Amino acid sequence: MRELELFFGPQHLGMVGNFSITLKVEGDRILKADANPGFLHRGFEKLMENRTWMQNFPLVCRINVVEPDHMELIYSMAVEKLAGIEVPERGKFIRSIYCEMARVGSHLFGLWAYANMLGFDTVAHWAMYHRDLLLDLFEELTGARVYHIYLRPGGVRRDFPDGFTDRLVETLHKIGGKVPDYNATFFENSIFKKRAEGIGTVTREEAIRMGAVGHTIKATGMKYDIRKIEPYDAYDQVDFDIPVRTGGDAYSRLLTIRDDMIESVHMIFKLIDKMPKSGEVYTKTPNPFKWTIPEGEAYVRCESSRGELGLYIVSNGGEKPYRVHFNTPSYNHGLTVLEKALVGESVSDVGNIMISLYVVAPEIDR
Amino acid sequence: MDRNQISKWFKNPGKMANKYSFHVVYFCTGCGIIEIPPSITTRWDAERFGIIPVATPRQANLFLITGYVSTKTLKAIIRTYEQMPEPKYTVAFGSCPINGGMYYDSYNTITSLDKYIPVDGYIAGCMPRPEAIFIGVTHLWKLIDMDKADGYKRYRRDYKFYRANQEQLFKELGWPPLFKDASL
Amino acid sequence: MKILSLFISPLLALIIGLLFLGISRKITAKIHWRCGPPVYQPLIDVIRSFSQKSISHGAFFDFGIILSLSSSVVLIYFLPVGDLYAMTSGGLIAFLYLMLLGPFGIALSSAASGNPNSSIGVSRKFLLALAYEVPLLLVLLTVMTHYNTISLVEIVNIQAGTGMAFSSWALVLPGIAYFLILPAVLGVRPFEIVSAPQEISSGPVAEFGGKHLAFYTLQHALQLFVGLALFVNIFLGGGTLFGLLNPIAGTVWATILGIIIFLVKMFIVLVIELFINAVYPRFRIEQAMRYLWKWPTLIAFVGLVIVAILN
Amino acid sequence: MEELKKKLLAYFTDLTIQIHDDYRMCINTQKETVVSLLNYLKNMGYEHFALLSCIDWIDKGEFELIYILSAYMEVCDKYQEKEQGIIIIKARISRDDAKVISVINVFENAEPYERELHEMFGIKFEGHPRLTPLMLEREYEIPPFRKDFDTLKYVDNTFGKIPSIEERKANYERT
Amino acid sequence: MPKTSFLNPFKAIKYLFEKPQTLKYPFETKEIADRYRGFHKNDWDKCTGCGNCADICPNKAITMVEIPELPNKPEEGKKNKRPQLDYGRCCFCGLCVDICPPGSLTLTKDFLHIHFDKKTFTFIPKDEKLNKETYKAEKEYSIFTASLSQRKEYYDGFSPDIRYALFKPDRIEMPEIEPDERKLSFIEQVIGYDKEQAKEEAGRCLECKLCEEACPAHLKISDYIDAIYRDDPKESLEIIYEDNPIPSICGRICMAHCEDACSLHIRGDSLAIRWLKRYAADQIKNFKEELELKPGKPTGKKVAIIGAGPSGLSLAYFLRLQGHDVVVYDELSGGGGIIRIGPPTYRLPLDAIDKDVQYIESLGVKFKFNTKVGRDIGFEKLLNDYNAVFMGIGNTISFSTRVKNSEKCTLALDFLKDNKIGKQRKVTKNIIIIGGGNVAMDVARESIRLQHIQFPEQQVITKIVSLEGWDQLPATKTEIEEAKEEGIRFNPSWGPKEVVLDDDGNIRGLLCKKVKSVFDEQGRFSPTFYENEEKFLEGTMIIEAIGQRADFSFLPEKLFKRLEFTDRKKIKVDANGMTSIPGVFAGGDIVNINMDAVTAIADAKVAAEGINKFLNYD
Repeated sequence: MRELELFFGPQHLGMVGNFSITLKVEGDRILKADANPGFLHRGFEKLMENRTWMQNFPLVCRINVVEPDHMELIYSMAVEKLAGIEVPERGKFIRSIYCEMARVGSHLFGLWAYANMLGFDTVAHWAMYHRDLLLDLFEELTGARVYHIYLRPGGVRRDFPDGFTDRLVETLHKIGGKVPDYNATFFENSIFKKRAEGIGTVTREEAIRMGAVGHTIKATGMKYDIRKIEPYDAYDQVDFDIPVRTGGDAYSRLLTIRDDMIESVHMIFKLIDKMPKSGEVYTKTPNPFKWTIPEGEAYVRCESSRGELGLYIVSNGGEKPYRVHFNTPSYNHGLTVLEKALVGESVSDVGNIMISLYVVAPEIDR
Repeated sequence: MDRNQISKWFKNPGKMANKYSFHVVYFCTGCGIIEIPPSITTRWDAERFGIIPVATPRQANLFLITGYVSTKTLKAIIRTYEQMPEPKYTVAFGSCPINGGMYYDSYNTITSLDKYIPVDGYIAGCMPRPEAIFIGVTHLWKLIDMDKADGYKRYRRDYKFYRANQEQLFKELGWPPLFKDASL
Repeated sequence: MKILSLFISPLLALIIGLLFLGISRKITAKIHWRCGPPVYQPLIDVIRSFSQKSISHGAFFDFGIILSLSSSVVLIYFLPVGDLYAMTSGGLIAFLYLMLLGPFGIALSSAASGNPNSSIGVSRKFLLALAYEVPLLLVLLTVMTHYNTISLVEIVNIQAGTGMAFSSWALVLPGIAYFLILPAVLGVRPFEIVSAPQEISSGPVAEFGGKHLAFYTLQHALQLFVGLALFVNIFLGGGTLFGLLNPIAGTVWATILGIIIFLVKMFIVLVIELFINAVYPRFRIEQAMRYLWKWPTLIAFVGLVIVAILN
Repeated sequence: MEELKKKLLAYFTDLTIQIHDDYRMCINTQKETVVSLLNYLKNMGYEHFALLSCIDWIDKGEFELIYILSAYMEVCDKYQEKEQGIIIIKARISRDDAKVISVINVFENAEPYERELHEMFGIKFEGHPRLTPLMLEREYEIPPFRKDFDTLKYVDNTFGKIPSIEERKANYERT
Repeated sequence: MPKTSFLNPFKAIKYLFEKPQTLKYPFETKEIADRYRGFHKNDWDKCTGCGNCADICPNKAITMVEIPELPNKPEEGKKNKRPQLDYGRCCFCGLCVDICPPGSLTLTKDFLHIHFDKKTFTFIPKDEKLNKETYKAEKEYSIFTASLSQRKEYYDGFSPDIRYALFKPDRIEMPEIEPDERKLSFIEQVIGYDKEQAKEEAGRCLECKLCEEACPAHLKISDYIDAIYRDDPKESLEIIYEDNPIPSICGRICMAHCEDACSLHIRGDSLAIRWLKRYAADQIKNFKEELELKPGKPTGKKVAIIGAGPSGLSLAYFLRLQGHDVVVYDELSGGGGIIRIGPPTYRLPLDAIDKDVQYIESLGVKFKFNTKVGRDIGFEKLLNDYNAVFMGIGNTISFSTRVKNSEKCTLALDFLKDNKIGKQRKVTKNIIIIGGGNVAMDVARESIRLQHIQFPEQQVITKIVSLEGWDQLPATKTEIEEAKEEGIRFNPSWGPKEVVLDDDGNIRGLLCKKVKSVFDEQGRFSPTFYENEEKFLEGTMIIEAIGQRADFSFLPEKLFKRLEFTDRKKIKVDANGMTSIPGVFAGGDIVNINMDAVTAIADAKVAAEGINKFLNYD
C-alpha cells in the first residue's frame, strides 16, 4: 500500500474547532501525525499586554469559546492574588456554582462532539439541547449565552437574580432525569463500547511523561484534580469525589467525563445548600482608569473541564500586565498527547481520539 | 405555501431551491462556531428550513464565516470559498469580520473580511444568538429574491482585485487563479 | 403494460426514493426530539444541486456518476414492484452484478477527483461490499435453491401464489440473515462507513458538487428503493398481503393496490432500518467486516443447509 | 519544601531560592544549570512540566525563561499536608544572543512550548528536532511577542494598507 | 465498567412519540433574559458626554462625536458629545454601562441587526423619548424587520446599577470637628485628609475632565489629582501653580464649580476636588523650598496692582513669572483682600493666606500694605509711574436694607473684618441676621461662636431672616447644612419692614413682612410683599448681610466718568481685561458676576495676557 498524506481539517465536519492534523497514512493505519495549530491564533498574550487590568476582563474569556468561564476565573484569581483582593464568602459560592455549571455545559458540549464524531446524531442532539437549557440559565444570570463576562477580579459582576437557584435546580433535575436514557443509548451501547474501547490508549506512565492533565490522567486512575490539591473559591467547603477509571482509553475518558458531570451536578446542589443567603458578592476594585498592581508575579491554576488550567502573570507595577502566559490543558493534549496517541490507529478514529482527549483548538492557539 | 410562492417556484426553481436548501460549509473559522451546533440541533433545529451542515465545500452553497479570521484561516477560507459551486452566499458573523472586533490590534487577524472575499450579509453581535442566525437567513432569502445576494457574481467580476488583495497579504497564494479570464 | 412500466417504474422509484429520504429525515428528527425538515426537502435539495454550477474533474468523473445512475435505473427494470415490472427475464445473478455497477461508477468518479478522502471512501465501499456480499450471496443462493429459479419475477409470482407474506418457513433463517445485512446494503448506521462525513468528509462524494451531487442524490434515492424493494420482494411476498387481492386479481385496481401494499411493506422495513440508524454509532470498517462475516454469514449458511436438505 | 531547598542548595552551587507562603518556590539560576536542575527535580517527584514561558525584559536586554514544575499527586491531599508545591525556575539569557539548551530530553511535552517560544520570541533551542513554525503563517521581522514589536503599527501597516475593493477599483480606473 | 447491550439503545425510540422540544423560532419566540447584553441605548438627557465609556472600551468601539444641536454647557458638566458605537468592534461586555457615571447608557435586549452594508453597523444610540422613529411600540415591532433603526420600546436589558458600578460613588468623608464642639471656638472646622484618605479620594477620579472645562480658571484638575493618587503632592502642587497661585486659599474657600460639574455627582458624591487641592497645598510645608518656579527675565516694565485680593495676587504672580516688576498696594496689613476679612477664621485661617502671599512675595513681587490708594498715594501718580495699572479692589462696602431705624444695625463686612483682623466685637444673646447668602451664613456662624465665647453655658439665639425661600437661598447647601447643625434658626421668605427700637433707643427686634416673590418675570431682583402679613422677631442685635458694592472713591472724578459699566453694574472690560481707560485693567468681583476667588483668578489670567500684550505693544 502506498503512503498517503491526508489533511484532517481545518475544514472538516468531524473537527471541533479550527485545527488541523496532517496524517501520513498507509491504507487505514496512521504512520505519523503532525498537529498543525494556529488557525485561531490571535496573540492573546500580546493583546493583553496592551490593555489595562479591567479591559482584559472581557477579553480573556474569548480564549476558549467552549468554556469561557474558567478563563475568567483564572484571570480573576491571578489578579486577586497579585493585588491582594479578597472575595466575599457569597461571591466565592456563586463563583463555584457558576464554574460547575460551566463544567456541566462544557462536558455536554464534549458529549455532543464525541457522539457527532461517531455519527451518533441522536445523543448529540440531546446533549446539545440540554446544554442549551443551561445556556438559558447562563443568559439569565449573566446576560449572554456564550461569553458571560461574569467573574470579575474581586468577585462576580452581579448577584443571583431572584429565584435563580430554584430554576437552576429544576433545570439540573430535568437534565439529570435523562441520564438513564443517555446511559441506555450511549454509554451502555455495545457498539459505542466497541468503537471506543482500546482506542487512543494512554497509559499512566505515558500520561505523566507527556504532561497530561484532567480526564486524560483521571482515566488512568490518578486522582489529579486541582479542586482538591489546591482548593480555590468554595471547593474546600463541600465534599465531592473525583471519578476515575483505569482503562486509559477513549472509553474510560468518556465515562470519566460522564461521572464528572454527574458529580458536578451533585456539587451544585451541595453548594446551593451551603451558600450564605445574602451578603456582598464582590469587593470593589480600584478605579479602572487608575488601577495599578504592584510589581510581582503569580502562577495560579484551577481545574477546568479539560484539566489543569494555569496562568502565569507578571506585573511591573503598571496599569497593564507585563506578561501573561496561559497554560491550557489542550496545549499538552493537542500537541503532545494527540500526536503520540494517533500513531498506529485507524483513520476512522482520528476525530474519535481527538475529541476524547477533548482538544479545544482556540485554547491551544490563544 | 401560497399561490405566489408556487408561481415563483415555476418561474425560477433554481433560485427558490437555493433559498430553501442552504447547505452550510462546516468550517469553524472562529468562535462563532459555538452557536452553530445549538442552531442545527434540537433546540433551534435549522433543518426546518433545510439548513444542514455538509462535509465538503463542493456540496455547499452557504458559507458562514463564524467570527474572527486569522491570516492562516483566511487562506483556508479563500480556498474553501473558491471550491464552492455557484451560486454561493457568504454570511459573516459578529463584530470581527466587520471591523476587527476584539482583535482590532492583533497582528494575526485581519480587520475586515470583504477585502478578500465578498460578503452578502453581516450579523451583528458577539456572538450572534441562534435567533440572529435564523433572522439572518430570512434576510438572505429576501436578498436572493431581490437578486441582491450577488457576492459570487461580484467575486467573478472583481476577481482581479480580490486576487490582488489576497496576494498583497500572502505574497504566495499557492494555487492558480480561479478565473483565467477575469477582467474588469 | 410493459411499455408503460418502462416509464413508470423508474419515475415511481425516484419519487418514492426521494420521499423515503425525506421521511427518513423527518423520522430521524423526531427521534432527535425535534421537528425536522419538510418531507419534500430532498427534492428541493436535488433541484438546488441541479441549479448549481458543478466543477468537473475530467471525463471519467462525469462518466462514473452517469454510469452509476443509469445502472440504478436499469436495476429498477429488473425489479418487480407488485405487478409492475418491465423485464421478466432478468435473473438474480444479473441483478447482483448490476448492483455492484453503481458503486463502481461512483468509484470511477472518485478516482478521477483525486481526493484522498474519496479514495479511502471507495476502498471502504469495496471492503464493505466484499463483507456483505458473502452473506447476501448465500441468502440469494438459498432463495434460488428453494424456488428453483433465478428469475426475480418468478420468485415474486410464486410467492404471490402462496399468498403468504413470509413466503416459506424455510426461508426464515435466510430472511433474518438478510435483515441483519440490510443496514449494510442500504448504508445506514452502524454501517454508514462509506460516506462517514465526520471521518472522511463524505468519502466518495467529497468532490461532488452541483449536478454531480444531484445525480448522486438521485442515485442514492434509487439505491434506497432498490435495497428495500429487493428485501420486500424476496422475503415479504412483494405486493401481496395474505391473498387479500386474489378476488380482484388481474384488474387495474389490483395492480395499484398491490403497489400500495408493496410500498407500505417497504416503508415498514425503512422505519425499522431508521430505528437502527438512530440508536447506533457507526462501526469501524474492520469491525463491520468482522460482524458481517460472523453472524449473518453463519445464519445464512445454516439456512442454506436447511433448504438444501429440504429440497 | 524547606527540606528540598536545603538539598538543592547542597547539590547546586549557583541557585538563589525563595519560598513564598502559598507553596511556590522560586529558583533563580543560570541557563547552563537548567537541564540538570530539571532532571534533579524530576527525580524528586516534580514530574509535571506545567509551563515554559519567557519574559522580555527589554530594559535590561534579557529574556527570562520560566520553567514551572509541579507534582502529580496520587491521592488528593492538599499541598499543605503533602509539603509539595509549585516550583518556578527562572534563568536569564541575553536578548541579542538568545540561545538555550532544549529540555525535551527531560520533559517530552516541552516540545511545543519551545517551538512556540522560538516562534514568538526568536529564542533558539539547541537540540530541538523541529523548530518549525507552529502558529504563525506570516513571517515577522521582529518576533511578535517581543516588547519592541508594536502591534498597532504592524496592523496599520499590514491590514490597514490593503485597500477595499472599491478603493482598488477607483485607483485602477484612475491610472 | 457498565454492562453494555445491543437492545437497550432502542429505548431511544420512545422519543419518536414525544413532543418535539424544538422552539419553532421565527414563529415562536423566546423571552430574552432581563440582563441581556444587546445593543446600546443612551439617555441623551442624562448623558453628560464625559467620554468614560470611550475610555474604558477595550476595543475602541466607542468614539465621542459632537452633536451640534445639543447645548454645550461645560459649567453644568454637560458636553455636547455623545458616544457613537461601532458594532464592528463592540463585544457587548457592558463595561461601558458599569462605568457610565450618570447611568445613561443601557444595554437593551435588542440584538438583531443584519445588513449587507458595513456602514450601518456604526450607530449613535439614543433613547426612546428622543427617537420615536427608531423605537417601535410592541405591536409595530417585528423580528423580521428588527435592526438598529427599528427597535422595541422599553426593552432594557443589562442596566446600570450603582451597587455594581466600576467607580466608587461615595466620597471619602472629610473629617470635621463636630458641630457642638466647633461652635464654641474659631478653630478650623475642616481637619483635612490624611495621606490614605487623599489617595483613596483621588483614586475615584475618572479623568473625564468635565471639571476642567467647568472651572473658570481651567485648572488641570485631573492631572493634579492623578499626581496625588500617585502620592506625589509636590508634582500636584506644581501643576496647580501653573494656573492657580493661591492653592491654600482656594483649597479652602473655592466655590468649587468643578465639583458641580463632576460626572460622579449625578448618581453619587462628586469628587472632593477642593479638599484634594488643599491636601496638596498642606502637604508642602514650605513652598519656597520645594517648588522650583523662577521669575522670568526682567523686562523693565512696571505694573501697579491695587488690591491684594485673589485677582491681584494671581496677576502679580503671573506677571512676575513673565519678568515684570510688580507692586501691589493694599490698605490692609496683609495680603488677601476681601479674602482676608471675609471668610471667618474657622474656614480660612490667616496662616493659609499668608502662606500663599509669602510665596508670591518670595518670587519678587513687592507688597505695599497699609497703603490705600487715593488716601496714601494718588491714582494718577500710579498711572504716571507705572506702565499699567490693575484694579482688583473687590466689593468692600456692605449694603444696608435702609428700612426704618436701620442705621442702628451692624454691617456684615465691618463685623467680619473686626472679628478676623481687629478686635472681637461684643455681641448680644439674641442676634438677627438679614440675608440668605454665604456672607450671611458666615456672619451667622461667626456670631453664634462669639455668643458661645462671650456667654458660655448660656442660652443664645441666632436667627436668619431672608427674602428667599428654602429652595432659593443663594448660600451653598453645605453652608446651610452646617449652619443648621450649629443651631442657627432660619426664617426664610420674610422681608424686613422695620427695626423696632425700645424706649432707650436700643434694638428690640425686627418687624418682618411676608414675601410674595423675590424675582420679577425677567428674573431680576425685585421683591414684592404681602404688606398685611407681619411677624415680629425678637433680637437685640441686627446684622445686615444683603450684599456688597465696590468703593471707587479713590478714583479721581474725571477718570471715574470715563469708566464704563455694564447694565449689571460691573466694570466693562474687553477681551484683554482692559477697561475703557487705556492702561487700566480690572478684574475680580468688580468685573465678573460670580464674585468668587477662582473667577478672580480667571480674570487675572486674562488680564495678565492682556497686560503682556499691552506692554509689548508699547
